[in-house]
Amino acid sequence: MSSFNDTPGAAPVSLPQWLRLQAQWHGPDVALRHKHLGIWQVQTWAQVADEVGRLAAGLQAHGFAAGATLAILSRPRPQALLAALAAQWLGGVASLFDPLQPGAEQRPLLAALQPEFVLAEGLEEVQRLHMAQLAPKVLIYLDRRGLSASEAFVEALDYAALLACHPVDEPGLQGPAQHTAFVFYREVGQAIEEQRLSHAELLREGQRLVEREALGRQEEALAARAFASAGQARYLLAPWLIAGFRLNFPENLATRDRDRRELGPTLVAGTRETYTRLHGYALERLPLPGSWARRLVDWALATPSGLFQRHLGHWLVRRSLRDVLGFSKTRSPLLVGDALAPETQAFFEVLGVNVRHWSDSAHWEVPVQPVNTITDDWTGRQSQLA
Amino acid sequence: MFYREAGQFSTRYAQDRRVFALRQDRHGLAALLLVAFVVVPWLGNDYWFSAILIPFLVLSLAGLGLNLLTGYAGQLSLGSAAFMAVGAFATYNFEVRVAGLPLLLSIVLGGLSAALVAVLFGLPSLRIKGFYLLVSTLAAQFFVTWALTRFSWFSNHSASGVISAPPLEVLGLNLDSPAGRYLLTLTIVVVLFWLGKNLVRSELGRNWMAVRDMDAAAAVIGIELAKTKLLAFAISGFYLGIAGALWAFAYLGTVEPHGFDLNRSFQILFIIIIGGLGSLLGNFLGAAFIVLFPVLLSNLVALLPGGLVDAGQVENLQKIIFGALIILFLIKEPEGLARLWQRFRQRARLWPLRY
Amino acid sequence: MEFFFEVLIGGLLAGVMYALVAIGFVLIYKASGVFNFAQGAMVLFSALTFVSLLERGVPFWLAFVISLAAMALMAVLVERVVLRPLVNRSPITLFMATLGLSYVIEGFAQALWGAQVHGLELGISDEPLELGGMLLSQFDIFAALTAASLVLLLSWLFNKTRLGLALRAVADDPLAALAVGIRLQRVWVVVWTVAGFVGLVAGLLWGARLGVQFSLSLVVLKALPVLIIGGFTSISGAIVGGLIIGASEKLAEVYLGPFIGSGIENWFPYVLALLFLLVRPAGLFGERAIERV
Amino acid sequence: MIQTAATHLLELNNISLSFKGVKAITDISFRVAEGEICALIGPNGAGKSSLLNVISGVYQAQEGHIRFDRHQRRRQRAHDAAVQGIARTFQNIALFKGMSVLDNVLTGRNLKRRSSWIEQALGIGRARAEDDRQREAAERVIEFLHLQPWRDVPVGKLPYGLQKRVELARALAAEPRLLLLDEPMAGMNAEEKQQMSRFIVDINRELGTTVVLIEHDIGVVMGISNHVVVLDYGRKIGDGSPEAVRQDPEVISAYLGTRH
Repeated sequence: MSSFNDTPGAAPVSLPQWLRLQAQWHGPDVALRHKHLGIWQVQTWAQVADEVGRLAAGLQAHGFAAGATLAILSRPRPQALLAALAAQWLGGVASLFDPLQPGAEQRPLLAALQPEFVLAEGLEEVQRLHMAQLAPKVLIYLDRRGLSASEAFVEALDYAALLACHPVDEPGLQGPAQHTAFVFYREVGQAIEEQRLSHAELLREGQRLVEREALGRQEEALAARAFASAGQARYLLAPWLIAGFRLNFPENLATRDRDRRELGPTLVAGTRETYTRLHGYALERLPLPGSWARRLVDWALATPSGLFQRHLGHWLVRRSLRDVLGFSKTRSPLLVGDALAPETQAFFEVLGVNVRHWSDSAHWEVPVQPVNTITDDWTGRQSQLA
Repeated sequence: MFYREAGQFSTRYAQDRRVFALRQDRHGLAALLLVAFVVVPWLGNDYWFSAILIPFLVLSLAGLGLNLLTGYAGQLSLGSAAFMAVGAFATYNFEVRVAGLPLLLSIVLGGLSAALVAVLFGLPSLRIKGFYLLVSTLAAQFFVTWALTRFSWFSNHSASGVISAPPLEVLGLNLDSPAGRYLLTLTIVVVLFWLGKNLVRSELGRNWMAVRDMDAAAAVIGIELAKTKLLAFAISGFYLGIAGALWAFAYLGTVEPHGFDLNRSFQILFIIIIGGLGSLLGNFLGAAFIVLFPVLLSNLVALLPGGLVDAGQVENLQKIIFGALIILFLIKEPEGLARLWQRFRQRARLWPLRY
Repeated sequence: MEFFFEVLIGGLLAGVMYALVAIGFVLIYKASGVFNFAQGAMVLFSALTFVSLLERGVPFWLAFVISLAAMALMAVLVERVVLRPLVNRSPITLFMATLGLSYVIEGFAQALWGAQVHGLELGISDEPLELGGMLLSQFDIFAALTAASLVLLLSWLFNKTRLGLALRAVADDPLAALAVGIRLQRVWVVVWTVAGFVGLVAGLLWGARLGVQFSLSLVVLKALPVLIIGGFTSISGAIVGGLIIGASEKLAEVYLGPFIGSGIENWFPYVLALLFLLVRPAGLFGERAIERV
Repeated sequence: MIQTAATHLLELNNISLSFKGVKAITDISFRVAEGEICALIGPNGAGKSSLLNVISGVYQAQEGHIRFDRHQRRRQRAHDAAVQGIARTFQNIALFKGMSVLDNVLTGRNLKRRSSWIEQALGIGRARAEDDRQREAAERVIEFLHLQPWRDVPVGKLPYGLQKRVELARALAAEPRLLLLDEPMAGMNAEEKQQMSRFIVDINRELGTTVVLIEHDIGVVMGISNHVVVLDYGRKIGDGSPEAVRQDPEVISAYLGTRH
């Protein structure tokens, strides 16, 4: 199943190494899809590895070295993901921030962290940095639109321009597996807490998931909303690199439901919000109460008792409802983080989608040292414990 | 509820442009064609071929011809039958006057002649719109039938201007049998509908609809109204011409100019109103209705106890119901039967959700 | 020369008939913006009703009144069943609706009264009358006079009565008319009734000529070029247009016929109308609106 | 006169227009610099729309002439204007209601077509490759104006504000050098207005398109335009930078004083 078996000699110990391995063994296979300009734009493993390599080179050229942190403020987009990998490629750390979080909550966080290297998606994100009085050493943007006006723009770098550099080949060897891959921050009252994920931990968790869910190359995964979360890194990114399946990005938040149906993912790693929202989405669109159609639907969705109800209900309602929601191919519906409300769990249960819960073993701690310098002993400890 | 769409997505624009984007639809169409080309000729009897299927196909084609002009390009026409007549008589003349000209080729040439005539009578559309255009198309209607009866040359000097079908032979195989004529018609209709589908989805098709929906805006964004309208007339004429040829030779066998009178034009207009303006499927639905409805009605009347409705009244009854239906459709479903189908399909794709 | 004038006069008198049908057209177009293709069917229906009543021994005036009542009833039905549901739809849609309507009316008329030709004798001798060296049919003159008086009646109706006022208001600006409390529906009913009445008269005159039969409903096809030339919105235009068409088609038949063949009166009016259009797109009396964008 | 140094893309000289003897525009002249956003303001019936119609070739001026880029002209068809690179939107939306958003945008690109209709109908030759290019270009416009969620919706079914945006998209798809917007924000709420102004500014900045727009909301006008021309009763009564115009007493008395 997982390409772990067909790796020669030593197994990769970091995410970038897995990436390089996938590129070596399955270069032409599809690694990423992004719904953009009306169609699903495809990137192969080879292309992904190459782009990450170039990015790494670009970052290096601007002084990004092992141990540095790249703060990423972007919606789920391939570029954001590749940038994170590029940072790790150089032995650095990626720190993800969700731009959909209210700026008010994020501002103090960013202000306190004062990251030196920042990737911001576009104008809004850049403005958010400004409000946090951030003056990063290096500012990279994905979408230049409207930026020409803002003053921060002067020294900012275009993601596309970074790609011009020549790829660095020897990836991620600048550091043992205990190196931190991702770090997440949150503010609790006045204190700032951090959560560090080492390559080793990610790979271990990922490997566990891959084996438990028997994930293979043929999986289609949808990277939806909760991008900037540890769970996403654990249960989507790591397995993606290990099992070598396809990671898909919707066109944008407004179209994600349509996109999910188009794509028909086999692996869905969602949070409680994801499933709750979908449940609501379905409920508000079901036939109006009182109509014969609604009675039929309710009858079919009632926990099937008789053989008759099970089969007829399946063919008339459940089968198509599952398809409309984009779950008709889903093998591994995963829930990361908090548990689902019972009715939501039940709703998907009836559709034959039994959402499996993976508790996000989050270790939030108050940083031992100033956050913009790296310490690895903590994560090291973690890996020994496990 | 029969649609499973998950996993059907396009990674290239070509896939996205496909006429039938969904696998289920493609399979359905394939099955339909299989039935039409293999099962039907094998099972069908002569009555069905000659009295139902062939006229149905030909009228669908004629409907498409008018629909391109009226439903897509928004140019109202009451002269459809005239262009059919031109097609029929031109084909006939190519057959009798040019020795050894293959049948299909002379049919195409017939279509082209009809296209020419259509362009001629379409010229006024460059200056006039709406009802005013009716005059031009009616002029075509009356002038053509007059000319064809008046000058016996067109009917090769046959008495009373009746022309009769040449032997229907394509690539050496004889198609004079009902089944043969059915297959000939079916093939031509399928090809022309495929072409029509491409047309309406192409730049030209969009320009037509632009002119239909708001010609002032169309001009402002750089669409050449004259070219667009005239092409609509030409292509519509081409389709109607070929339909006329098939009507004459594959369906009736012999025909005179008055077989293509104003009522025929109305009939075709009704086809697209009932079937659906600006829809390809609609032409089939409308034609099926027009062909089957009288049959059904007369059968129904036959069922009634004798003398309740005498045969003479059936025709009047037909007229009344037809007229009433037209009004009903214009009020209730201006986009015709096709719209009903589309709506059902939309629901089916989203079932059990509402939107 | 006499011959020319006889042809001309004959044509003009035929034109009077066209004009009569066209007037019915104009009335409805002005009041409800509907391009009423069913006008011909109305002519047929009214005339057919009238003669069939006569044949069943109903006295002339009673028959006339009954036919008129029938037309009024039809007007009400049309307004209820066709116009009201289709209010503020595109003109093309309304036109196609009247196409359907004409089918209904024709079918109904024939189902009711049968399809055979009915002779109609209005009791006016068709003796030729010597006038200034020309032979004119008395009947034609009678027809012309009837038409003339009808037009006078109509113009009185529209210029002197409250109804006329309302109608002109509606014709100018339906919304404004509504605003000042004119009931559109009622105006429509009245107008369609009046159009029916005009149709009846036209039907009788034609019927007396060629017998009352289905072909009556085809006059509508002649009315179209008349309207093109006269303009859809002008009664006087309809009259002038009718005369032009009538005269020109007869002259063409007589003088061009020999060269390009008989029966050209079937299409000549349309070609003529087309020529007019290319020169004067709004007809002789019509108003052309500037397109505002 | 402003920016005489800058190259002028559009130049109106003594334009006069009248309908059936009624003067709509009297002897108006002004110049629009390449790359600026120029606002036409003035009370209703001041002749703003008529002027836009003259520039885009919908109406023909009786007197005066227009210079666009290098083309000097008195009268021209709307089609020629489009060919020269002038695109526009209409005061009351003039979309093709029967067609989807994508199709409407695609119609905007019809002048970019090279392959013949026959090639397209038979799907041969350069037609297919061109279809891809056209679609991609249209999609870029759709993305630029954030219309992705409505790509396949018939425009007739869209709310007013969105229809305005689609019409802008259609004009933009033609890759115009001059964009004429006739009250792009009429009947919009504050939020929609702000978004629309954002789009207009982006178009001007990112794509370098010169914009001439008619707008009643003075706040918006002063906010986004760098050149204002004031009309009143078909005459020009003010012309200059927003600040200059705001000071101009004649303008104040004629317009700014009285809200419309």
